[in-house]
Amino acid sequence: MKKYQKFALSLIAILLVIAMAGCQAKTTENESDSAPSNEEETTQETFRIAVAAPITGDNSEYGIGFNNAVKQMADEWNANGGINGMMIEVVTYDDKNSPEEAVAVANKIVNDGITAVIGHFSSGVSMAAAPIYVENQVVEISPSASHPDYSSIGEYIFRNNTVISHEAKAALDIAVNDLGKKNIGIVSIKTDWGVSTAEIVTGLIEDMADQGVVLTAHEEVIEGSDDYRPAITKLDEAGTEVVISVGMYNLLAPLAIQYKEINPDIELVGFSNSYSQELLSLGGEAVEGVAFPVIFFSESDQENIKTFVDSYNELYGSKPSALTAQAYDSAGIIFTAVEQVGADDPAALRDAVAELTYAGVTGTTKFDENRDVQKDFTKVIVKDGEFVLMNEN
Amino acid sequence: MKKPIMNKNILEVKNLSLSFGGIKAVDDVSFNVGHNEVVSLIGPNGAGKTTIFNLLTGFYKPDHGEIFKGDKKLNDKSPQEIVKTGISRTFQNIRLFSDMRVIENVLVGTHIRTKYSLFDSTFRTRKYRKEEDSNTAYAMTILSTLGLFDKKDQFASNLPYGDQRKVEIARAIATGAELLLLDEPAAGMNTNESIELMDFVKYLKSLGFTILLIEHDMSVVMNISDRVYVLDNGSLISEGIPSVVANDANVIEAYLGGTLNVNNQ
Amino acid sequence: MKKLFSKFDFPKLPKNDKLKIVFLILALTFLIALPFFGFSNYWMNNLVKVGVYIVLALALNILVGYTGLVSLGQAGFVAIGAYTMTVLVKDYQVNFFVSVLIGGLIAAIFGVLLGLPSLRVRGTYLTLITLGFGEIIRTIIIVWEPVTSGPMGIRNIPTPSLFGLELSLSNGGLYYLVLALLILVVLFSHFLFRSKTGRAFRAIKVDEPASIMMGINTTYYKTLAFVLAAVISGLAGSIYAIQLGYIDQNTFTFDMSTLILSIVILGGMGTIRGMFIGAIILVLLPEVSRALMAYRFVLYGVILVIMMRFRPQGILGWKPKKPYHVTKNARMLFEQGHGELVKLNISNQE
Amino acid sequence: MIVQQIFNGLTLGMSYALIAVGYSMVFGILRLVNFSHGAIYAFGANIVLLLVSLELGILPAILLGILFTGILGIVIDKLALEPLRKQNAASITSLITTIGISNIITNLLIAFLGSQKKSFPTLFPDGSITILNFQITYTQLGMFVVSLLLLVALMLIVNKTTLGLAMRASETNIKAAKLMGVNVNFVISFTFFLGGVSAAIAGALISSYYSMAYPNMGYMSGLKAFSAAVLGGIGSLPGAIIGGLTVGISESLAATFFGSEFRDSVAFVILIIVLLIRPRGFFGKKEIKKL
Repeated sequence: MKKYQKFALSLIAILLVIAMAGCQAKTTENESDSAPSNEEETTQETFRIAVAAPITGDNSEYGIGFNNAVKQMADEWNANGGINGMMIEVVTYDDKNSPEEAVAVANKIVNDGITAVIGHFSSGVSMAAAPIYVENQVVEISPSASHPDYSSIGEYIFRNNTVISHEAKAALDIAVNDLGKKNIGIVSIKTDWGVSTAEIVTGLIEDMADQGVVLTAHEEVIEGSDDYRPAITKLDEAGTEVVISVGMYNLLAPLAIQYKEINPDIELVGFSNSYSQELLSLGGEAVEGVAFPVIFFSESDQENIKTFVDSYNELYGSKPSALTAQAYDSAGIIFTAVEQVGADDPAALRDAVAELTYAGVTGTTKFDENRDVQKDFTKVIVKDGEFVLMNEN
Repeated sequence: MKKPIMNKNILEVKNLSLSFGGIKAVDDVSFNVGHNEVVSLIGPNGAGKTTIFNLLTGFYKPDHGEIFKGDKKLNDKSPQEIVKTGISRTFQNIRLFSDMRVIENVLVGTHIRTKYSLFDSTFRTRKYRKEEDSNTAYAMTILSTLGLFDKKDQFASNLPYGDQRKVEIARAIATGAELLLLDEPAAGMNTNESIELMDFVKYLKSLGFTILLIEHDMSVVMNISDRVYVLDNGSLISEGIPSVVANDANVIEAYLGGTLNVNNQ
Repeated sequence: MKKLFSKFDFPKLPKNDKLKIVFLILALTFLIALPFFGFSNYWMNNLVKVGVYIVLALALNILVGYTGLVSLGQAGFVAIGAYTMTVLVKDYQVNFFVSVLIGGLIAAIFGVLLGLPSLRVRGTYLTLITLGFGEIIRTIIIVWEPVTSGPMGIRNIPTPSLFGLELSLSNGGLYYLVLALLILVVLFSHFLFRSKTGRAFRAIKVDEPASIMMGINTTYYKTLAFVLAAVISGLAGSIYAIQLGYIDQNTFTFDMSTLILSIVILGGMGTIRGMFIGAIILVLLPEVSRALMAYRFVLYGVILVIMMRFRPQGILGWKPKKPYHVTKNARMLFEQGHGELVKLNISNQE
Repeated sequence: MIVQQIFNGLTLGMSYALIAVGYSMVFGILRLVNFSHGAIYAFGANIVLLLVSLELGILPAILLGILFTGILGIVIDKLALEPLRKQNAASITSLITTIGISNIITNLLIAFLGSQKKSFPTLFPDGSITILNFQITYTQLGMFVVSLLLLVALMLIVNKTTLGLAMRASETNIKAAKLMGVNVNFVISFTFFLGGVSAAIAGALISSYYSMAYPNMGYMSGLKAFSAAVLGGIGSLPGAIIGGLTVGISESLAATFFGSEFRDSVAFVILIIVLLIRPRGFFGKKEIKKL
């Protein structure tokens, strides 16, 4: 009998925990007025924007960055009386950077009656969720998705991040012209983004064959694996002088560390999504001299950038990465659009976003007919554990 | 049921030998069991009795010798095939399907005699219902014959020891076996229980079954066995009718002078 | 008319189970009516997901619950079903339902491949092989790019349509698709349990040597168990793919396999009812506790540990109390003294 | 190049071996696959990193971390597994429990430390020595030596001490050991302690080898290490080493000749083949078929 009492107790315990979990969910939803019931009247005095990004799991640092940036932008607007009096409410959804979760999250966002989303992080995940947003007229701006097909999924799908090809050109330009190397190796992560980017880079290298540029080796690695030595050994045997790392900082940093053990004077070039403080903390001395093209540079002396970086640093104790800055601007774009046309008509909101020309911390943003953006790149290099502009040395 | 030829033994074992890594577990053993006989294999623990059962049921393969069921040679048959020839066994340490009901245990026994396919059972075809019903009826018949009918819905693990023994036998019968190999059925029973069990064995004989019995306690089997084979260290040391065997010097030697009261009625 | 009915023996229940029938009917009507309560896509999505996992649990239940073979590679079968369906529909314009069946078939083939080792390997080692199988399938997905398009995954999986009616999430069609599969699998499991095959499975689970001695071809039945589990998982897999609209190798991880196993154990292995409660708890928990972020998987772990500690047989894992159901016909045969023992052995006595 | 790759593989393999011994020892005694061991290993690495960040100095931090992880091992056993043994539950019950535990540990780590990869201090001087035109970094060398020492130490404990004797006794027959007055529960706790310790050491070494640590690091390495343990013959320490090295080398060779995407499943392919040909692994004891 005692056993059954124990069992009953534990069962009750479980139920309590679940209930608590439920309540927790409820309360937070209420904070964010997402209970569909009181949606009607709430939409009058508050505008709710969703951040859908990895808050836990791989790449969570990016998702948290998005969330911070959007919150910051929202607070700035709210400080000035919100959007035409509407207070802004940021609702965060964790998609663990998994397509599976993203689909659930997207449905939940629609369910919660939210009409604008900043996210998702990776192209694959964004593209899994996008159809749901299109179907339900939710404006999605991804600050990071860079897969060519992403924005073509639907009218409501925007990308505030440059398409790979331009970035790839810029990266290659650093390798060949700034670093003056000809034997280029590629290490790419095996994700949709990594594979397509690697393809483009390879193509560009072939085009530069006349300048004597050669592709020594191309190694694909699984995202999240920690041991790149087999790949490095192969690259090194092939006489690579500069490695283009097609991946986030969590590829670039360990790659640099492990490569420099074998060949201290190897050069590495990254992509803008590896431009984040974590690169420095994780890579340490190894990432010294690593360069990449960015459309946002936190050390820049432009006024608006300074203020953004400083207040971000104040709020969250770190410097915003390029993608974070793009999230910040994306939020700004949504709010401005809402200011123009209000929040009640998603179609109008979508058109407003499409038409808008927005001057933000990542330069002037104007979506083209494919709902993509063009931006100019600045070249950044790591010097004495700091990011500095390349031409400034 | 095929008509057996009476003058032929139901089981015939010739020069059976098996050794594990040099140790001869069974050494050149020959014996036979006639129709509707109760034959006992006795001998001290470790004499190789259970090993012989494992050989008879195809669980082990003999190094030498031959095993015949009627005129079928069993040496290289799989356990499943051997069961089909009409031999079924029980185990020294009862091995019932504990989380199945008594009747289900017996129904498992009917497995090899059941013809219907997974398709039949999935779509509940006539064939399925016909066979399943007759099997169920058959199982119930066995249970009632062995006086277990009112326990048919209990779970095997909840039954008292003696009943579990009986269920195991019922399960063996359900395979359609005519030859039952009982491995120390009286093990772990007090005197009264084992006497009751021996009567039960007699009853089985009266039903027409042939029984090969393993026992290490001679006194138990003496009054029910038609014939007795005595094993020691894997080889036969004596055989014959109980009274003769009981007074055999070798046997007494093997039991280290263990007192043998033959006539315990 | 009567004749046609008599062909099939619908699960007949004793009188004292009238309530059960009523309950079943109510439950069924409830399930059918569910979409009309106007759930949002989000909740329809959750419902479908739960449905899929119940089916997956029922599949694994045949392995673990009936036959006692622990598999940690179920995700592999799900993946095979999902990818086969998707590729056939997308690249070869095969009809959805045909593709689903082919998916099940291919899963079955892998089921045989995975079942055969049970001839040599037992217990934990077999479990380990299934685990390896799951991981290898994932690698195949990554590597076989021409077909699976590798880590890019397959996007925009078309929603199937039946007689021109689209079976989408929003119109509840997908829900009914899952419900249909679920009902079929439940009936199958139910009928399987009361059959030669089911009994052979359960016998093997408790005591393999003893079942060999009962003349059961254990290798055959263990392989069969794997095949059945594989087919059902494969079928569920293709529906899951439809629901997600996107699949890649990370959809079918070790975590999925453990989730399915946890559902079976938590609900009560060997039972059908258990799979429902198990799936509802373990699938919906992360949803309702979304706000707990990382902690919701801590919670998931805690529940598993507590349950195993205090109720290892699972929430609904009790043994049936009502007597073994004997059909009228069987009882009649018995009373007529059909299959009398003496009749069986008379031959030996003459 | 192949030689170089084999060397990479050896170092990798050593790390697997270190994790594998944990699985091996526990399975040896309890016949239980401790699926939480991967998480314990991750815990070890992250706790060491945490302590390092508290400026305790590297060595004390590591020692403390090892101690904590060892204790964690005991706690897991006492809290979750011993009760199950008491009510001698089915092995599947314990299996699910360990899966649950692994969930708890990993996600608590994520909740408190965040899931991102964090830089882990290097324990060995940078640079490398070059022996006939292929390079071994000091880290690789250090890892190799330390792992070897640890494994030797473990073997001495198991084979030379009375406690080890008790462990082996419980391995061969837990009931008999009980009857012989061996305090089996203590032995088991001790085993879990050793498992935790070796996992923590593995965590520290491997993290410094890759110069990073993160909560999810135990997932794949855990699975691979376990297959390494089975490969070598679960329950045997030399087996764990051989198994680990086999997995490590074949993995980096596969990465070289087929490409990195194959590496994760090599371990399992080999495992399946070995299990089919020789179910008890390289060094496993043969179990006699009995009725």
